[in-house]
Amino acid sequence: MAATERAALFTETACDTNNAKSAKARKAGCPKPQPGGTSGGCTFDGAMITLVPIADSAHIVHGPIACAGNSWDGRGSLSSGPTLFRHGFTTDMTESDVVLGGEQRLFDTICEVVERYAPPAVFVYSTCVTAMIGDDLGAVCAAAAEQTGVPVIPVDAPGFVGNKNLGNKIAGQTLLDHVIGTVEPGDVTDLDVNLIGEYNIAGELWDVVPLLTRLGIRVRSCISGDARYRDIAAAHRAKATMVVCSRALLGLARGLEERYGIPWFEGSFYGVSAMGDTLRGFARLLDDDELSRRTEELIAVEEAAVEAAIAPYRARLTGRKAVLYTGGVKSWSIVSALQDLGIEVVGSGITKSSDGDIDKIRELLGDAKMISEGSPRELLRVAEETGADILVAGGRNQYTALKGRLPFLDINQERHIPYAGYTGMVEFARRLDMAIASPVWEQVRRPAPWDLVGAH
Amino acid sequence: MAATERAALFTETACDTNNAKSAKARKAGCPKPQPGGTSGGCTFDGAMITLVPIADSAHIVHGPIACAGNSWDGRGSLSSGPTLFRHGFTTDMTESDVVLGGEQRLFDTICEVVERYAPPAVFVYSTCVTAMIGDDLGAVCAAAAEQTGVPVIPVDAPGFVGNKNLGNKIAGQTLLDHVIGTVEPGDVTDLDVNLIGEYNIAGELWDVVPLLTRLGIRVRSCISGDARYRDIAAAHRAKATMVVCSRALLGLARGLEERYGIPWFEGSFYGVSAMGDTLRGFARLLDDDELSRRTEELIAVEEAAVEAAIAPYRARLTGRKAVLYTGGVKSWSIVSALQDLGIEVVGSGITKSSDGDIDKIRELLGDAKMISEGSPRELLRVAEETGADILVAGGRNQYTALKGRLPFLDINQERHIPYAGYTGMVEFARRLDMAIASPVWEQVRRPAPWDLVGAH
Amino acid sequence: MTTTPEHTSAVPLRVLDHNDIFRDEVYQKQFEGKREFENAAPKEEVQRVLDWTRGWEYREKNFAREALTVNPAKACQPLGAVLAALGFEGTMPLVHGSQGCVAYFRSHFARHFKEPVPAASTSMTEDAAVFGGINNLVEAMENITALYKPKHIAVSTTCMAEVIGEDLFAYIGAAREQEAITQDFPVSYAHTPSFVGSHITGYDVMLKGIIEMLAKSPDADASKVAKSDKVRLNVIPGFDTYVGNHREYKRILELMGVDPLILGDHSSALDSPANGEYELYPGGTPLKEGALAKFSRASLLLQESTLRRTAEYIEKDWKQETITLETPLGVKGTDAFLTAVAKVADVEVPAELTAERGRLVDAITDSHAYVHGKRVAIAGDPDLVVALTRFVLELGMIPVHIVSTNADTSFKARMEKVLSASKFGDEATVWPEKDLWHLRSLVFTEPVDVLIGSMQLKYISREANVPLVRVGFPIFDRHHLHRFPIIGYTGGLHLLTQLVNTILDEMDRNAPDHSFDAVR
Amino acid sequence: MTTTPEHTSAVPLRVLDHNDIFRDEVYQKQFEGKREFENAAPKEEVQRVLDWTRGWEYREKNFAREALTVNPAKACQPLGAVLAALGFEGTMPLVHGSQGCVAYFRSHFARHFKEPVPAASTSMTEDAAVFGGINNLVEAMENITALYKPKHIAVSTTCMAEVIGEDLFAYIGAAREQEAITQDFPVSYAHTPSFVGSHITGYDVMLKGIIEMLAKSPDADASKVAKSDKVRLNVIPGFDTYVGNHREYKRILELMGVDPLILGDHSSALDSPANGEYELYPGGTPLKEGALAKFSRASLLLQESTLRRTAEYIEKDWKQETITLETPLGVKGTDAFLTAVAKVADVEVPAELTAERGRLVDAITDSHAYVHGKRVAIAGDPDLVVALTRFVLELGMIPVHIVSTNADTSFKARMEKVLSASKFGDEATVWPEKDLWHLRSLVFTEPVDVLIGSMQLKYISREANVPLVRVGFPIFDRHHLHRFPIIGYTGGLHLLTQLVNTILDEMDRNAPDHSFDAVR
Repeated sequence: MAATERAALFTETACDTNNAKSAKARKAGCPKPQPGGTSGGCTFDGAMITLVPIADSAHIVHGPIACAGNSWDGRGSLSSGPTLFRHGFTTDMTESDVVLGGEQRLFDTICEVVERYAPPAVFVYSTCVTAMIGDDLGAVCAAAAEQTGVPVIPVDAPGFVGNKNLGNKIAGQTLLDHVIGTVEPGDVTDLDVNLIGEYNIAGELWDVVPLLTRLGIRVRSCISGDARYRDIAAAHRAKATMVVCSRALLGLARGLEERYGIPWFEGSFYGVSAMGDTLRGFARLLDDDELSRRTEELIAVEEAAVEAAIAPYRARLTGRKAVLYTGGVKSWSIVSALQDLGIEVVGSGITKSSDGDIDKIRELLGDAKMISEGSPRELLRVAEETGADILVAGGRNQYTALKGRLPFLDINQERHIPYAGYTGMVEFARRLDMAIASPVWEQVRRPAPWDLVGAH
Repeated sequence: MAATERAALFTETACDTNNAKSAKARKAGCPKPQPGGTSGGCTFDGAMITLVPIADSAHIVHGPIACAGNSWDGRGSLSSGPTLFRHGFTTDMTESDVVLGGEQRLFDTICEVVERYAPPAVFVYSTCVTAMIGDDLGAVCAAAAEQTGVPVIPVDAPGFVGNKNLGNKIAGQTLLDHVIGTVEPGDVTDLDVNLIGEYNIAGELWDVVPLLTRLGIRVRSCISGDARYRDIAAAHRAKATMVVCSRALLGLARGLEERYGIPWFEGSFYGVSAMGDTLRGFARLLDDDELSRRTEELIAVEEAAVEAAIAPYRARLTGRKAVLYTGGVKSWSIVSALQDLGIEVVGSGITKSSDGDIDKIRELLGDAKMISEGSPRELLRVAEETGADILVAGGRNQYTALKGRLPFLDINQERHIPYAGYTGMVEFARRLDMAIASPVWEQVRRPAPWDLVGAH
Repeated sequence: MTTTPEHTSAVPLRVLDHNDIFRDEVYQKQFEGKREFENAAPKEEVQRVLDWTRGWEYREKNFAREALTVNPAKACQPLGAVLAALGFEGTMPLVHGSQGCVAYFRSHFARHFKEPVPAASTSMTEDAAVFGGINNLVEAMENITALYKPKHIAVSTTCMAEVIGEDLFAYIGAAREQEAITQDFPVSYAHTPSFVGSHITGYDVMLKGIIEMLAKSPDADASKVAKSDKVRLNVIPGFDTYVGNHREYKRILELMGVDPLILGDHSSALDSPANGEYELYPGGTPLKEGALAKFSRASLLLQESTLRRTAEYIEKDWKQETITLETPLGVKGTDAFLTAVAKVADVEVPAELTAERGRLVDAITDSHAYVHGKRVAIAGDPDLVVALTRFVLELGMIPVHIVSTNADTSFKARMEKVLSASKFGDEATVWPEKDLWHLRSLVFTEPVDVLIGSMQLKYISREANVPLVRVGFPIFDRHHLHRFPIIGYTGGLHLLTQLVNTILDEMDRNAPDHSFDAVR
Repeated sequence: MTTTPEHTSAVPLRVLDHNDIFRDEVYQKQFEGKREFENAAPKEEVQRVLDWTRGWEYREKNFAREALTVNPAKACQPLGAVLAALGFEGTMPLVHGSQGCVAYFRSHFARHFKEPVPAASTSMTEDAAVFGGINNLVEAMENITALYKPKHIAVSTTCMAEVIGEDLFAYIGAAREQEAITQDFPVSYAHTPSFVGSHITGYDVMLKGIIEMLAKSPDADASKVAKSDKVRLNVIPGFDTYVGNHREYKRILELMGVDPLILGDHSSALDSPANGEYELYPGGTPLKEGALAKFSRASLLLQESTLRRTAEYIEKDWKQETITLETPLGVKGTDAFLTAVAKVADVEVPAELTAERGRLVDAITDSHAYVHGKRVAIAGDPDLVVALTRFVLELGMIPVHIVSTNADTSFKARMEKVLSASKFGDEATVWPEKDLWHLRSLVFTEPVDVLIGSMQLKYISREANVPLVRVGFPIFDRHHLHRFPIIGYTGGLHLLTQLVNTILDEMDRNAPDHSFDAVR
């Protein structure tokens, strides 16, 4: 992908981040990583996050040991079947490959992978080095596909071109250009839908699909939690698309609409009200009165059940204060879910949120509580100032929070607990309650007795 | 059991220990425990060892916590089925029971056990205290049997009356008086046999029974490895008895002969030649030409196989020196087995051996190598003087040997490895080789480098 | 290149346990045959009854037991007395009674510590039961001094000796008169009938017997106290089978600038180096130091239930300050211990210990998500159970069943205090004097996630498929656990590591493939 | 009395992992549906292929792989460089390259150590790739000094920076000129291209870079060496993720009367107390002391393969005696270490360490029957694998497969020496440069009883049903193992305990009821 093509990804008209920007800001694209920064993944990482959950496919990292050696099998995206995606395949380039070029090695690697594992498709990821030495990823993939008879998809998202977000976008574009539309399914129904930006972290997709199934809605493809290559290749035959993680993959939803006329909406699986809106969203786009009726019925039943289940937790959580700093998930829906539980959100990080998200958060919280710097220190400072009871954030902040003796709930990709759907909401409440109620905190907050003023 | 009855056990005419004694020595009975001694179990322990392997029965210790609390489930006697024998049942007498007498408590306990576990029989063991305070064990057991309809067998072997050996004898007499002959089996064959004094340590009975089965011999009862109450109760219908552990239970074999006309012989399952003799012993007593023919065939086949299997071990073991100190097993057969493997037995403890055993050992080793004191120190001294490569002894000496950095093989009841039969012989060779060959010894025998003379 | 080896090794050193051997078809057939031969009940019926024994109805019947004790988790007084004796220099424990008792004690300790254990019996027989065991005791002393050359003999009794009311004091005097031992040879004694109390009682009275004898010996002379600018404190761990604890007490006190005197230090006797010699009496509290213990500034007693008589004696007879604390497990327990030491010795807690505390707290926060809310059953000696309960409450675990066969009536109140201090203690039920067969019913009717206790719980662990974290005594079936401390911040880290990794092991074991994760 | 509780707790705090959740029928049905929908191959066919991948034929194909690497057990140079930097006081590791690399390093270390890890990136982008990253480096330094106030920045590079040949020396000069940092602000650097070597190479060159910079700093002045009657020795553990090891090296040397200077002491940075503050740079080798390292009597280097360049530098530039030893695991390894220390520092080994040695030897004899003859596969960094192999040989275990993805060609000869010294080494085959997918083939074709290696082996462990003893890096899925030492006699006891109890666990797990024993 040429730099100009990548730039086009940032003029994404459906992206409210961009729409909200001035013309100049829009031209500058997404924010560039700051030298001296200590966090944030790269474009390569973003592309991997989006595509690796296609569980039956082989994912080959073309580059030196670094990118694969550091990253294989560290993700919480679960598969209900194939495990091939958990293998760390790499060309493990050496110095001589760097000097002489790695195309032949890549070609051989793809052929070996196909021969050994017979995957339905192979995804090949470029890295900083192979991009810089000019390996022609597209050409090698085409030749390997020709040779093996298996689709080989080039993912041209080297780390240096930008941040994780850009990697998500490139991954979406790659699916649109190389995968979607290549398989014609024989079992199309009127209630087939796509989910975009749902990675099935901790298997939480499995708390949502049964609800859709009860409504008669079938998930044609999920991009890409618990995904299979052929499902995604048939995504163009779905009747509606829901965008779960808005910031990264709006372009993909728009592409599906433009190319195949599939309408889309943004939703969230987190929180009672968001979940209701999401189910109604499907009914609206699928435009089926009977479905709408069923949807309202389901929502009424589920909301009553969830209300009863979370009541005891709410009783204990009401009046607690939380600082929120989410990564890839919809922060506004988490804010709303926390408020549902009676928790006061005393601060929310926004550096990873889209402008649309930020607007919604502002509505819920007001300006003062938006934290524009996401460093661990800043979060701890806010928590201390506000007397927060808990930090709800991504795993990277976990040990900082713990060092600061602050109760912590992991809301990011490394957690093992599903929070989606109605059952997930109950689990969320239960986990919040557990985290806050742990005697560990009372314990660790207390200094050693001999450090107390006036001790002995 | 009155003291006079117990004394009678020591005038055992079939006991070669006694036969070899002078009249005066015979009158004195088995050796008394020495005050200040540091080893050796009591009569209670001996009775438990013999009877507890009756796996489907409940074994109740009538006494304070001591005897049961210290002893439940510490034995290596295995059951292929029921596990009731592994439960530690006790009346757990308190001070008031001691003062007021424990009969009622015992009666209640027996009834509770029967009600809860529905065993085919209950064995009740007296202890020092209940014997001293005069609880009438026999009367309580009779009343409880009456009440419950289940046989309740009093085992009157309090610890203070003597050593472990006496406990074995009392147990044998108890079976003869209360159990054997109380069940008439419907499936008697001409080749039914009893094994006496085989406790199925580490399951080694299971290496022997298949050999007998191949000859058509059926083990009617094993006293009492992997035993069932009803099998033992029907032991009087066997056609021959083999005494495995001679010292303790000869009286039982003699009793079976006297009361039911069952001929008996002494044998051992340890070592190639002893095993052949044992199989021939059955054939001889069962007096069946066809069986004799089959026996010789089997021995020829097995000996050839075992010879081939142990040859490589013998090559490595030849010339090694061992000190032997066995507990309940036939020491002469172990001596012979060690010699079979090319190992020189440079010393053998004899304090636990019967006179007959000692004679056989003398034949094999000569007088000089008999160690008449069995203390750990003495064994280590002999081992050091003779430059022994290994100590083959019971588990109690294990940590002494290890402390002295001497390779050690456990030959006693706590081991987990079966050594009986032909396969056991191969295992014995393998284990000896392993124990001697462990690099641990070379390692631990070497002092710290800085303790070497002239180090740095 | 081929990677297929051309020949296999000629050395068939593969270890085959009988675990594997018995899986062979031939054995399987035998077992089946045996079942038929025994005319056993149909498997379905066996299963039905088994299931019934796991239910509430059976639980009620089980708890209605009055006369019968099944699988008691306690041993007898003289066993404890032997452990107390092993904590002193050159001491031979001598148990007055029939010889079998000592054989049990020695094998119990040998199996737990994997060490040879010296202990002798007076080998009382039937005659002695009738006429008294004075001759046995005298003869035993003579033989022991001749053969084993101890510096001190510690005599305890068995139930047998107690039933006939043996007078140890008089007998020991007789032994001196009959020159079985010299007039000044140190002998201490304790009456330890096993129909009263349990091994912890025996530990207590024997320890008291020993320090009382030492305190009355000629060495107990204030002028013999070495000059030092350090405060000396007595540390009395009690019936504590963790030799690592003894070393950790010493390390902690030395770090604090205190001179620790452990009374009953069996850490060398029961964890001696393999140096090619079999020493009968390695280490132990030196007798001369023990004699000076009454001149220490105070005594720290770390097992309240166990050490009652010892505490009372020190307080009344020595007029010494006694500080009885919960065994210092976990953060709070160790905090209290250090605070007490700092106060009584008038010293500061050094930065190194504060850092260790911080590291334990840090480790707890790292693991808390996995231990938090896990339901646990705890069984063992009362003092250990109290301290463990405090520790698991500190972690946010939920103690559900607490069983202590040898706890007395005061135990419930003590546990109540611990449990009511945490809302995680709400669910706990406390069962003094109950046995492991009661515990089985409790675990089956009200399931837990983890068992904590001795090796004796392994059968429940297996049957109920609940992992067991082995803590306490006896542990015959795992190695070296007793060599590490469980007290202090370091010990807390050991316990926490055992706990959390057992839970993580179990989580992995039960995980379906799709959630068998690399990150926990 | 009824023991049935009258009400159950109102607090539903029961922890349900998704392990359990997904066992529900509803999910089971979904999974089945999904399979059908995907038109997956029949289960029998899947099983057939799976079985085939476990056989010799597939093994041959697997080892014939040339281009493809599967599941490599190594990370890249800058990851090692970051660890080296974390071993020094107030040091911010700065990685020159695209920002993603640092994110990986931080999460790797955070998951292993359960600690926050400071590390910054120069965040090179596409422009930098074309025009050079000088501005990124200068800007990064400016931002870091402003925001994170380090005392020292340690710069390493990624492949990206190396491909375009970035000149760190010149860039750092530019940063000074442009006043991003002051003229005398300490900056060290190392070129660490990830297409050469692995994380251990990166550790080596970064460590060399740091000590070289310090040795040339104004603090490197012989007159600043504190007077002491103790000999100072440098201890260089290398890429050693056991923070317990660092403390144990210190403890051992101090016991020997030596003054240890650990170069690269990350034991505080990666195991800091939870004290309510988030400190960016806890502990580490003090920069001033590091500057004096060249005046120590000698340097002990404890990872031969890892520390080649550092050793060469110290020898040539400092003209200091360097003593390169195997990592001191087990009895012999520790013997050699203590002997070397005693010799070079002219001190005696104290009785306390001799006693520890004896206790480890004793523990080994206690456990030997269970570990002896067990077949083992070992994987990890070359130095660790060599030391572990020596240790298991010492126990009488049989190493069968030895895999080290990041070993170089000298590894085979080194292993050969270790293996040929014991007849238990006969069966071992040594596989430098092979990955964990090769190891899978080895384990399935030639089975073993135990795996020893990092968490990354857990998939093989599960698939082949062979227990894994976790040693090395990374270990994300068990807690606190890195907090205890594995070196020295104490570390040997820890390793032995892990090994033997894993084997005993497995034995119990596989035991049929009749041989599920209480005594092992």
